[in-house]
Amino acid sequence: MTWLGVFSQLLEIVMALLLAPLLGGWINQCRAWLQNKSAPGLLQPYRMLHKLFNKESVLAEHASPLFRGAPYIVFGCMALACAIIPTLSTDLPLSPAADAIALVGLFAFARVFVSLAAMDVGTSFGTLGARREMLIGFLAEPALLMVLFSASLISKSTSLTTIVETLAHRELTIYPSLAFAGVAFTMVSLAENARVPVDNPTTHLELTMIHEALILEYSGRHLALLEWAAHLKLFAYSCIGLALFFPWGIAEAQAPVTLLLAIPALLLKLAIGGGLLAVLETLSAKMRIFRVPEFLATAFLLAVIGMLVHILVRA
Amino acid sequence: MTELVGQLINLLASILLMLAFAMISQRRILSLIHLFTAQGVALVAATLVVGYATQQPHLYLSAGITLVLKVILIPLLLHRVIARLDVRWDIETLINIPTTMIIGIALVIFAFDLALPISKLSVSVARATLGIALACVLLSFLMMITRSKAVPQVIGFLSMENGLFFAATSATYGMPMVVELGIALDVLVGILILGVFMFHIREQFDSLDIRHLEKLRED
Amino acid sequence: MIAPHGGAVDPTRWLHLDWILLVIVAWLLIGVAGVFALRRLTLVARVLFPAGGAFGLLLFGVALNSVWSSPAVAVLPIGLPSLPFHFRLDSLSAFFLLIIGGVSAGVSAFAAGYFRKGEGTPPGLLALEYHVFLASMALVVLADDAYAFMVMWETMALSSFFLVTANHRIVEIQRAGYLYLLVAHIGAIGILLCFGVLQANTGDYTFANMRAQALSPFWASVAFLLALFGFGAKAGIVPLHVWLPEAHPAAPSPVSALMSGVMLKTAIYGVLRVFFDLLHTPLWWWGLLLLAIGLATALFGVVFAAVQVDMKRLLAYSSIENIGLLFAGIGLTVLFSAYGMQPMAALALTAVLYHVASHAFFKSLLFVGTGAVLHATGERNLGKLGGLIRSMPWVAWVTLVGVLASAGLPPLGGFVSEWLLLQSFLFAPGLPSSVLDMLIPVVAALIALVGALAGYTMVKFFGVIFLGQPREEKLVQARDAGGWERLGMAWLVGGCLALGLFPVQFIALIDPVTTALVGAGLGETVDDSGWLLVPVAIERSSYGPAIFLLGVAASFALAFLLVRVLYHGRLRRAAPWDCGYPWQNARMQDTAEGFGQPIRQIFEPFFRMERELPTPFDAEPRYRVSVGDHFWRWLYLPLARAIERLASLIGLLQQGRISVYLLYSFVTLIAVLVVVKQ
Amino acid sequence: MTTLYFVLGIPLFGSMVLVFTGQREAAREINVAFSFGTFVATCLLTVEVISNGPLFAWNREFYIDPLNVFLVTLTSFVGLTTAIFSRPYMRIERDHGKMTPRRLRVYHSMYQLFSFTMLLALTTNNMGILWVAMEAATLTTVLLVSVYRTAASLEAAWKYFILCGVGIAQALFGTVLLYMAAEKVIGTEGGALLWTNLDTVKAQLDPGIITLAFAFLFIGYGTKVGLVPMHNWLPDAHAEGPTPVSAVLSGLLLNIAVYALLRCKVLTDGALGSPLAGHLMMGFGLLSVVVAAFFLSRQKDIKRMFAYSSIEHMGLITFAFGMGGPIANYAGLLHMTVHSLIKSAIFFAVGHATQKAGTQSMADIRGLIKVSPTVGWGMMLGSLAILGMPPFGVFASEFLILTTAMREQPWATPFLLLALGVAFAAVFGRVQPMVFGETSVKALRHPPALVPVFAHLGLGLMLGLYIPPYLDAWYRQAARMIGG
Repeated sequence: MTWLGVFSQLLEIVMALLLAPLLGGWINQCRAWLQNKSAPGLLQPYRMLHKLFNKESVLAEHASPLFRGAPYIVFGCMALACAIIPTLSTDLPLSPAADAIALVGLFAFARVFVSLAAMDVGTSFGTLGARREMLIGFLAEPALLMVLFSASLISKSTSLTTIVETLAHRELTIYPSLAFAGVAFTMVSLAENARVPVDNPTTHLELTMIHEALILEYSGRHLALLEWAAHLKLFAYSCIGLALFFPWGIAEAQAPVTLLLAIPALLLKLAIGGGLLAVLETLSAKMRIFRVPEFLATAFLLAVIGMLVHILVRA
Repeated sequence: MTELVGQLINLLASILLMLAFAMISQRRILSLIHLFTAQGVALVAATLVVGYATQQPHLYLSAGITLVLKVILIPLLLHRVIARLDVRWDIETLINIPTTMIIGIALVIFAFDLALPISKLSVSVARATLGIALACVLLSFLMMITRSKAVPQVIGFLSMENGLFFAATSATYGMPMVVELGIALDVLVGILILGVFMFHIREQFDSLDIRHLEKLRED
Repeated sequence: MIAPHGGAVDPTRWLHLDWILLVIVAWLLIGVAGVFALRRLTLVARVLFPAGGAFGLLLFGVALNSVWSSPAVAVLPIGLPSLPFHFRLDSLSAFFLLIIGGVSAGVSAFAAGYFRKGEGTPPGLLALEYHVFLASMALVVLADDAYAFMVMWETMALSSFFLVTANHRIVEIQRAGYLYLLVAHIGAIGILLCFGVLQANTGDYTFANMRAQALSPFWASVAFLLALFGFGAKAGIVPLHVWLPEAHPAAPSPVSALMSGVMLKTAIYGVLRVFFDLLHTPLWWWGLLLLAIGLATALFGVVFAAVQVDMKRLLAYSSIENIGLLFAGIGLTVLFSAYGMQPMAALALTAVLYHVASHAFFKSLLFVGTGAVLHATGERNLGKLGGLIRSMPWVAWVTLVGVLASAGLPPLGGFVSEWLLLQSFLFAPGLPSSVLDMLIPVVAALIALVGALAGYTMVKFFGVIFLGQPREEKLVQARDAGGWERLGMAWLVGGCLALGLFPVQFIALIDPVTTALVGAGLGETVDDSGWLLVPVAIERSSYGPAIFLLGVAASFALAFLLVRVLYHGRLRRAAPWDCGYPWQNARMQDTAEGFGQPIRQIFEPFFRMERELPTPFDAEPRYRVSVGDHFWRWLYLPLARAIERLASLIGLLQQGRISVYLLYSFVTLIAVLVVVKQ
Repeated sequence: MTTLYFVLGIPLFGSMVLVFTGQREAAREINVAFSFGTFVATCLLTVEVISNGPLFAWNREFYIDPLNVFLVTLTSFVGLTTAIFSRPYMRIERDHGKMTPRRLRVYHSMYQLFSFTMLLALTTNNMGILWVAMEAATLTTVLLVSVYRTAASLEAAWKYFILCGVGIAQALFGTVLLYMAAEKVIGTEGGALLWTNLDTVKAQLDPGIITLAFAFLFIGYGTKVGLVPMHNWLPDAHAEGPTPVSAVLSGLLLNIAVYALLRCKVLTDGALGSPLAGHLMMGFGLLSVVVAAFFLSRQKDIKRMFAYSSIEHMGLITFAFGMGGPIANYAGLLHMTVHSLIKSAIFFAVGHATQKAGTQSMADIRGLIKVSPTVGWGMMLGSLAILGMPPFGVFASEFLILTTAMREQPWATPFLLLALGVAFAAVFGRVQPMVFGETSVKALRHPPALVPVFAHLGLGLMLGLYIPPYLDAWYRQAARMIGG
């Protein structure tokens, strides 16, 4: 528990909390430009959060304490996720608490609570959204696990910090299994974060919305927390992507000075990643809800083939 | 002297076999009873001859019992049953008479083949008769299978008893006295019970045809 | 009465086995006392069941500190003259006694409050059967010879049969009980034959003798297959599972909690005892077969659980899923120990034993929860429940803990065993044969899918029952759980939480069992890593549930305080948003069938669905879909028809004609004579 | 020595007394008294055997050894309990008008005569007298079965008499051949038919004759045991007679037939040396178990179903003795004892159940537990015990049989597994709706005598968990003696 470790851990959490809405704003801007519309301000998400925090929270008559507690739990989970994923440095005292599988469990924990909260109010939209969210969840979770497994097979460990260290030190060898895992990971993160091919983040149309249906009944500070948690989730997923596939630039324990260098590297990588995501969203149209299982099934199979390829190549 | 006795016993044994064959081919119940009585007489004669040949006093006693039982008492009872229940004819159920005869012949051959190795070892004077006794038993068994009336079935059962009795006397100079008495007692009681049953069946189904007795079955 | 011998038994050690037998005798006495207090409900509910629970606690305590000690043996004078009952307390049986004691304590306390009104059989008789059931389960785990094992095994099946048919006025319950006892009995005969093989013609049925036998691979495989068939029938693996979704829901809730939570574990105990203790030279294809069957059962169980409409059938199918996971874990352990990789086998076995414990606790908690709901509302069909979190908050929050554990979510016990199982799969690629290497990732993928689907099912279970608006009027005045029921539930919740948050201490309990069975354990690496669960090495993988929970709680509290301080906590109640359609009512919520609809769509081939679609001219059109089980149509009904045809064929033998009967004996006589002549 | 005279004398004297007083009200009590007397006599006999081992009587004509001493006690005990059970049963039957005074007289006198013949068959040392006793037992039971004089009982009695008569006749032929072979070795001064003499000299008997003799004896006594091709009389006879008769038939007479078969097997094994007898018994035993199991699944009449269950158990016992070896023989003897106890207990419960429901067809008997818990529970526990559920004794013997079969005759175990499974499915499938569920049965005027039922079930339970040492010693000696 070196002091530097604690400092880098706190720095990482604060950076995550701050950068997450920024990433969201940046992606919306890129998308607007690509669709040659005039883009909203980069800090728009912060203003929206601030507005929501100030508004009064309106609850349904028979909403149970679960409904009121869920936003805080989800926000807590997402904050912990960002704390665990090595975005800036790998010397994180909190990271041994949960390895890759626990991280997937954490996301599942958050998803279950959001779905339960959605079902709590008892309107048809909530339960519809919960059912769809769980449908995507139970298909995406195993795919994500398989992606993390193929990475851990290479580095003989499931703890993210070790994966990053081994991948970062290796000279630039091409891992075919990581290629499969990369494609599968992008498909899974699109589904999990309710991006376009699976679900349109901006829509309120009953037939198509999944994520929006969950947070339909929320308002005021609860809605703010949930929006923030959504941004954090997108930030966490992109950091996992960076950690697995582009680990260079993340500081190690031995070289503290690189910590300062890590922040600009992270910003740069996030910007590129956000841009790519915006391109992806503009290129693809939203799928029918019952195409999603096939979409995620392909992601799942790609991840498993990734593992098989790894064993073939290694054996 | 002994081979004369042996020949006499063989003669009586062959008479018994011939009677058994006759009973298979007979449809009239009245003549069936006569054949049965004849069989009883042959049996008594055989027992007397064996008794005389082997100086066994208790054989005379068992010959006497057989005489009283199988020549006098049982035929009398059967005649009364027929008179009271006026049962005249019997039709065969499973197979007709000629086929029964052929099967009978096959059975006799099988019985002889079976008894051959044993009769060589037998110590008693009437060794060969064991095969014939076994044949009588199997023939009467066959007769019980092919008959459809109650009375012929009873007669078949009794002729089987005769065959067994003959086997006992011919192969082993007769069983110990107490066993002979027990067997005779059992046969007598058996006949009494069967007689009582026939009256009840007659009164229940007003016919002595076995085909009425087929209700207890697995449907 | 007890003649202890065997092993260097120091005086204090003798105490544990004696205490355990004391508890079992106490249970039997409570049962007998129940017979005398046949109709007096209050006496039975307020005195006998709590006493049973107390003794369960005592058993839990004694088993807890007897796991580390060396095996103790006791011989009772009853049983066959040449084979008196042998009992042996070694670490494996102590571990399972721990579970029996722990779960029975909670469930007995719950049962004290549950049996309010007369349920068919008089309460005294129920108490007798309940406590005989507990005693026989404990004795099954202790039995050290084939005869004692079989007697206790079938007494367990018999007493649980009488409990299942507690209110036998309902015909379905009778049919469920019949099916249950039939499959249990046939399974028991299978186990009997397995012991027949294991005694290898020595005529000595004690387990000690069976351990000493070195069976040829052929006979060992025959014993393996028989044991798999026998114990599989009791555990409910796929082809033999049809009785489980019928029997468990039919029983009163505390009994189905015990059956699902503990009785299925005795089947796992049997499998472990035969495969690792008595056969002790596993072949590799055994592991493969177990893995295949386990996965098929797990996937089958969870897919069917997702589409159920009756809450107790849903939990029964989820038990089948968990049994499938356990069999897959055991398969992996057999595979590892067949190739001599003992440390890996120890990891897989630890995962299995951990899942046995956590499933026992959270499944009985869920069943006990449904029991409370059933008693308050009298409804078992999910379509008639909803919104109970408002009228029964206590039961709702307790069941939520069970739901999270069953879904395998991090801070609780379900996740730890799933985590260990996935870890053991990750080390699998070290297996020598390349085909197995290929297979392992696919198996790991399936296990992950099953875990995720379990989450889906549990969200449906909790959401449809407790959340949303009540679908029936009478649900509003449902009473919350009574005092005793809460005590029982609290104990089980404590169990789930302890299993979730203190894995290191619990694995220290499992360590002697794995060293006894597989010759290696996780003990030393796990002990020195304090709060973190580190199965092999720190850099390899680690999981700290306590830190995990603290992290989430801290951020929860921090966010809550900061929002209150920086902004405000004002709150206003209003009608939920109805998107412009004012006549919204409870029927518009998503029903259980609806929630299962995507699963029916994706896993179509699993089900045999009959749809009743309304014609356009129907006065009141009705849509009904019934989800059936392929095994009934393709395996059990043809089997029954074949037996029926064969029986009717044999029926011809008894035609009723006397001459035909005479012909039979005549032909037999001739046949025997011909045979004898040669 | 004198106790043996009492053991045989009391039932004989009883039957004579009851011939005159059979129709009176007190006849039932007299019947119980005589049975009780016989039971006391057999207990004294057992004490004698325990104290000074096997004993002869009446210049070696009677012989008590470990093989038949427990059967004698068992026969008299079950005879006593059946007599106690038949008191209320017959009173109810008389009230229903099915038993006229004349028929009661026949019933009571024949009942005592029947127990005399059984005890005679067990204790005699002379193979001829054994045959005579078996024939006499058949005659008495024919009268007992036909006591109702209905069409069905007449038909059953007629078939029973003809089939068993023919079967027993074969046994007589076998005894004659046995006597012939013995005469060559022992000579003709009358001791040739005594089993003990034959046993001592069995090695020198001529194998040819003995094989043929055993074939006839096996078919003869096999018919009485009810082995499958010759079983057709058993379901009709056991189902149509009054229930006490069925109980005694199923419980005791079948045991006597197996006992006779064992006596012959011992001699044949000694003479032949080859396990021909064992293989024959195993083959027919297994055939009986499988065929009887499939018969069970088609039954509609409750007493016929339990009759077929008796065939199945007799098949299992013959299979066990066929396998031979100390454990299998031990299991066979234990199974004989427990089967007769449990089967008679079931028939007691069935008797009362059928009287309550007024019919024997199982479709009309429902919900016994609600009307009278004791009859309901008696029948449920009885059928569970007979199906081999522990902790009852039947499971103990099935355990030993199946485990030894697994190693010695592994080919037989799949058939056994199938048969036991089908039998369990069939019997339990029908008993459960009868005992549980809504009721349609009316209570009876006279309270049912259920002490016998639970006495038998208690003994069955005891034998499952604890076998008294002296009984165990007998089983072991008898098992060694049967050998093979």
